[in-house]
Amino acid sequence: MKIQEADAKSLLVAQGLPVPPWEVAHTAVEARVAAERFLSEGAQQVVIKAQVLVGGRGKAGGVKLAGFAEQAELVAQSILDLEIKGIPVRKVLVGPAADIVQEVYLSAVLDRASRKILLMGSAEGGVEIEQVAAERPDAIVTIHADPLLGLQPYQAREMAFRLGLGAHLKDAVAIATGLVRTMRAYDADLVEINPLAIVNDIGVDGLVTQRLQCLDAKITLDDSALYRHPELEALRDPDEEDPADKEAREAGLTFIKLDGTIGCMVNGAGLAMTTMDLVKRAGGEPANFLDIGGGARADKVAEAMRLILADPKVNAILVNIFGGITRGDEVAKGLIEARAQQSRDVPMVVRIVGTNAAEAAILLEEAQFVTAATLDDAAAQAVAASKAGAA
Amino acid sequence: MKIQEADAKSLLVAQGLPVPPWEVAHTAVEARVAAERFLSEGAQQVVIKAQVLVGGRGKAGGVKLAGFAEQAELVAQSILDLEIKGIPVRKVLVGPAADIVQEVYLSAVLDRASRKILLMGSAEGGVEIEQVAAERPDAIVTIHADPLLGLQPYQAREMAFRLGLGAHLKDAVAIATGLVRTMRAYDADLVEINPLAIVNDIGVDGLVTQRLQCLDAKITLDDSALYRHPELEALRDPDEEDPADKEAREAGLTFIKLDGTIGCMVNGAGLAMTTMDLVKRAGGEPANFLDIGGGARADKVAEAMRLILADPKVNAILVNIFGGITRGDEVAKGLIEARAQQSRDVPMVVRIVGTNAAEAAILLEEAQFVTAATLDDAAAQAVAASKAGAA
Amino acid sequence: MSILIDKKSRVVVHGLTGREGSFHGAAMLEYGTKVVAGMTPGKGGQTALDGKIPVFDTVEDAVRETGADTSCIFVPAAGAPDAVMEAAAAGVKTIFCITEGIPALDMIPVVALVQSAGARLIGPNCPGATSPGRAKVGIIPGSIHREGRVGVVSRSGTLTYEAVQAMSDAGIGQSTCVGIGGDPVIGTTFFDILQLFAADSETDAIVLIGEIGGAAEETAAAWAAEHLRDVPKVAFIAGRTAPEGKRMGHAGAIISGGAGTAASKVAALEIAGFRVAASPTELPQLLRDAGYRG
Amino acid sequence: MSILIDKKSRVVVHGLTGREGSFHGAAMLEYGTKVVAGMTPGKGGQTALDGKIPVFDTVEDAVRETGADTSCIFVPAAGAPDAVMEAAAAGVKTIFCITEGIPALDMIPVVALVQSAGARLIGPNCPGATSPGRAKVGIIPGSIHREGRVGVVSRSGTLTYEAVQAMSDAGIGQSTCVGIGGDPVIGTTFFDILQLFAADSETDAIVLIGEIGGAAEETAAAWAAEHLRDVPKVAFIAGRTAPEGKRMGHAGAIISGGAGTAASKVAALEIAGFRVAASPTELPQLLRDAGYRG
Repeated sequence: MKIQEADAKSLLVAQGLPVPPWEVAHTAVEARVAAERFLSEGAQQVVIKAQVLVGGRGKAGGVKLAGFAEQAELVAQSILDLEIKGIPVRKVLVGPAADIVQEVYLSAVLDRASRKILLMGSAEGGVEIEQVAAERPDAIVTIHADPLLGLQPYQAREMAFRLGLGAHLKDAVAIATGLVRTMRAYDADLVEINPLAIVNDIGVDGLVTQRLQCLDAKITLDDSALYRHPELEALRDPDEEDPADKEAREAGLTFIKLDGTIGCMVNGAGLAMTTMDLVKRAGGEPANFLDIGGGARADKVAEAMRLILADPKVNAILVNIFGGITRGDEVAKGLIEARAQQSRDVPMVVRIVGTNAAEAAILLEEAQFVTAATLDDAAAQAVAASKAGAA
Repeated sequence: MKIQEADAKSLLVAQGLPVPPWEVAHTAVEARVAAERFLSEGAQQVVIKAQVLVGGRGKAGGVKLAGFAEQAELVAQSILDLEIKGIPVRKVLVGPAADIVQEVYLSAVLDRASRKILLMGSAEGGVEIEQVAAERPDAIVTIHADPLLGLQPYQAREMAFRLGLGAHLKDAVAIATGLVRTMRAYDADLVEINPLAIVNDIGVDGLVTQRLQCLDAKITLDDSALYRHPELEALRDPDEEDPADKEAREAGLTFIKLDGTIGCMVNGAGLAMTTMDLVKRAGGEPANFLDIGGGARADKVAEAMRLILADPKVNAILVNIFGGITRGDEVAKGLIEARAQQSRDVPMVVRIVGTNAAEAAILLEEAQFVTAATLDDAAAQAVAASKAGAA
Repeated sequence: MSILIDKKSRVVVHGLTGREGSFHGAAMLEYGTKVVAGMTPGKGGQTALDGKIPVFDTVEDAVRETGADTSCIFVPAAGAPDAVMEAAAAGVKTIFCITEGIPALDMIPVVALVQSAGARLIGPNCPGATSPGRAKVGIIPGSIHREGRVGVVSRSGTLTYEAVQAMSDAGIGQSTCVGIGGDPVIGTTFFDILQLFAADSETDAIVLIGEIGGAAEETAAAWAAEHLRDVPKVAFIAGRTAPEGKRMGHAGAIISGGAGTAASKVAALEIAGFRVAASPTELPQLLRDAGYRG
Repeated sequence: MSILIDKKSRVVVHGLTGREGSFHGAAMLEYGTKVVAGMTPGKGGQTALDGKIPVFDTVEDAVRETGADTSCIFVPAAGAPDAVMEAAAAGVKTIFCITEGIPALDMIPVVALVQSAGARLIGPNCPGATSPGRAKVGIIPGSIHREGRVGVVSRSGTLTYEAVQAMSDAGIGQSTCVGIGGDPVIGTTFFDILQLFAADSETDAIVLIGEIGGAAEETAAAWAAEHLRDVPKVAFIAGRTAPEGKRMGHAGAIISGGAGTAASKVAALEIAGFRVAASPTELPQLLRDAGYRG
């Protein structure tokens, strides 16, 4: 689960990491009020950042500065009017603009290859790490936390020195250690600070000191671990979750909405992806990824059908079930039930093989479903039906 | 550092372990009041236990039952009048007497040999584990916690089954896990529950249920880790610490008072024990163990001397310094300074070898100290002086 | 020989008294697998599967009493990591963890401990393995298999069944089929399984079924290019149409930062000498094209 | 050969820029030890010991730049466990931890990690080791030694000096003197050191200096009885007069539950063929009595 920058920052603050203050504004007026506050507290400028769960905000014009409150309002409005990678901007983060001396990149990430937590840093902050990785892999410092004991202080020190943060050793160690602690505290797959910056800080006495601050934050949570962090469920952003995804989640289904016309209902994630791929290969466009899981019963099948049909673009349905744990006859019953109740009539191609496929075949034939023997066939038929429907 | 049963139970309660209620009473009247409370709350009897930091309370008559409040007062008084292994009983623990169905032994202990935490259990509870270990070692179940990950749930389950607590699996697992957690939370060397008991519990509805309870608790804390648990310093029992030990501790010296007449001042723990051993071998009795530590300076030496002389039984002093980090001349200066200020005149034999021994020898000769070249000699001379003083 | 499991494997099923454990335990037994023990804390002394299989409180007991050397774990996600560690500590050498939904960070120490115990973990979130005609451990339907000499390894469940069924229908049997699991942190990777197949005298060809996410297919491909040069090898990669940044059902199936795409995997496999199918149904023909005559 | 350290050992001193580190670092250098680096985070690039020794921010840097293979740790108790792990991770093979007062539980994972890294930890709370005429690491005064062929191992500091001085005065030199430390959890035990001495071609006799607490002397004695049968071996045990239940200065020196007494250790050593001295001054004569002619 991805969470917004502002929420990620809240988690970092809860773990004791240094993050400059911020406010979240849903309107330009709210943004102006927040800007007034930060400017009155001594900020020279404020930064206004689109809160969307996709990358590339900066390039899309979603991050801007403002020097006075009225400008903040105008800038906030311009950002709130944006749509970034198809996502309308519904809120912005407002905070004091930092006086940056030096920027680095630092993240803690679950590294599949080593099966360890990886602390990753680069002295080049503020740019996308993928770009640095591709262009100058030597510029990336990688340190694996011990799989049993976690990140050790000496490892955090080494990272600090290699990022050139030796002058801020204690703070850098606390931040590096804090990233891994944050990761473990919330079961995150990724905790990324980009940039982590040395900033000039003007004290009440007018003296400038330098210190480290986490200027941006990105956290991805492990969906499998959310059950033990019920408080994090509140960070799921309803603005950016498709209502269908949410319904599916609550029904125990895995559903991802796509742009096509052919609804897919499959058991198993790999087979569901394959079904989509074969629809595409046969010349169609899948409308969704939908895994009904192992052992799905009739009621789950009916709910899955409802979700698929809720998408008005869907004009054909492909059901592909390879029974293992899942019993084919249960799925067939669910389909029959679902069709009886369904809101609109859409052509459906059903393929059920594996456990209790024979029983399923009898049920489907009685109910006059269109069936297919192979997946390739099923995809071809569904695509044909979709094209016929569109014509 | 040893702590009293009542304090150990407080730590267990803080870690969520099931301990029956108790009160600490310093007088027989307080004990009666506590007994009244527990009897009025439904206890059939109360148990009154001497709070002393030595073993064998039961055999010494320090643990008794009482069936009514007046009896509790009498029993408490009789216990408060006891002296157990030389320690006067200054307080008692009063609690409801448990209706015990079955007793087992369970402890978590730092196991030096394996360099791991050892979970140790025996289906024979309520008796001294050393006795079980000596007589029927097979009756002891030992499970080592993983040195990196700690005790795992499956290990706790295994202990529960092997102690015959399968009917109370969940609670037994929580307790076993809790012992190790307690150990780590407070840096204990030992967390012992003896007995851990299945007790009959009469509910408000009069129904009897069985559950596990920690009826006794013994915890020994790691002195080296007390610096990071300042709150535990309050559990040090002033009633049972020799005032000299306390002064020494505060001065950064290691001092243990003994019964003899020859005060010993040595640098290094092994050498300090050896010095005591040689005093004994020469026919004398050491008055103390005293390690002034490495690199001790003149002021520390003076403080050490003050501590030794505070014991009126001391009638001779043996100073044995093998300079390594410690400089012999510094010790000599400290001795000269200390003698100038000392309250009473006691014969002293000084042996200083190693770093700066030559400089020390000159200082000591000028100040007319009695010196010795070998440790054996020094011990013999100190014993002779002590005997002459006693005669 | 086959890999991982065979007729001699002695299986203890963790959670045999539960719903999934008893269903699949019975199926394993029926397939001919030596299911020798069940493990459910608190049910030690009982029996399961119609009184045929003794149940123990601890894996240690099961190992001591029945000589179990293989674990099949059906316990819920919260307890599964502990179950794996218990099996490894009790001396079980091959541990299949079928459980899905285990938090990824939980598996990090488990994988490290299992390795240091000299055991092998398959999964979690995997369907298990079948050595056709010999034994099966896990949830793969026994009926789809055919005895033979092609090694199949996959990150997926039902997709594997699809591929295996296609092979069996085409008359191509399998030495062992292994599902390694779709989670980000798994005990045994494609690379490990290819090594085992390479050393197996009864495996003559390889089918690798991957999906988007991570770089495990690429790593395995690089090794295969060098060490399985003359072995017929084919592959299928699921997720060509998957959008970036979305988890496609499996916790590990996600394209992030442009990495882990189907295209990069297909390219790596083709460079390494794999023939890559566009549909699972093409796998048998591609095996023939690659020179497999079994 | 000597054990643990010799003329070729290249030593990095952790905390070389501190008070203790600089004092003992200078003494090591003066003794002829190859002190090649200091390690103090934040002081990388500086030099220590009058500009003779470069200081690094990390042990990894020190190892890479100077080829250090031996660590001598003088950092405070709160940071010492991390220092040991850093040394082991950087590839240092022999790690002396002089620091005292480290909480015992902190050392449990450290000892396990050092072992799995294939390194050896001596201590903590130990005086170090000297191979007379070759090198010394730690805080043992160099002046007390004499080159020779007796291996000395001890849990104590100044008591060791006493014993070694007595030997040197009597004309008996040492191959290596090792203080293994007085803490309950230490990296290297009597048993380990006896094994090293047994394999050392330049060690012809053994002096073991133990004290009350634990059972390490008994364990070592049992091994020596079998494997050092014909080697002259003598011992001394401190704490015959120590009361039960009190920590005698060293965290590990405590008799508890009647176990770890001097009497039990003396008995075990005598049964194993050690001659046990009543005073350190008797050690040279007992060595002669045991047949040592060096």
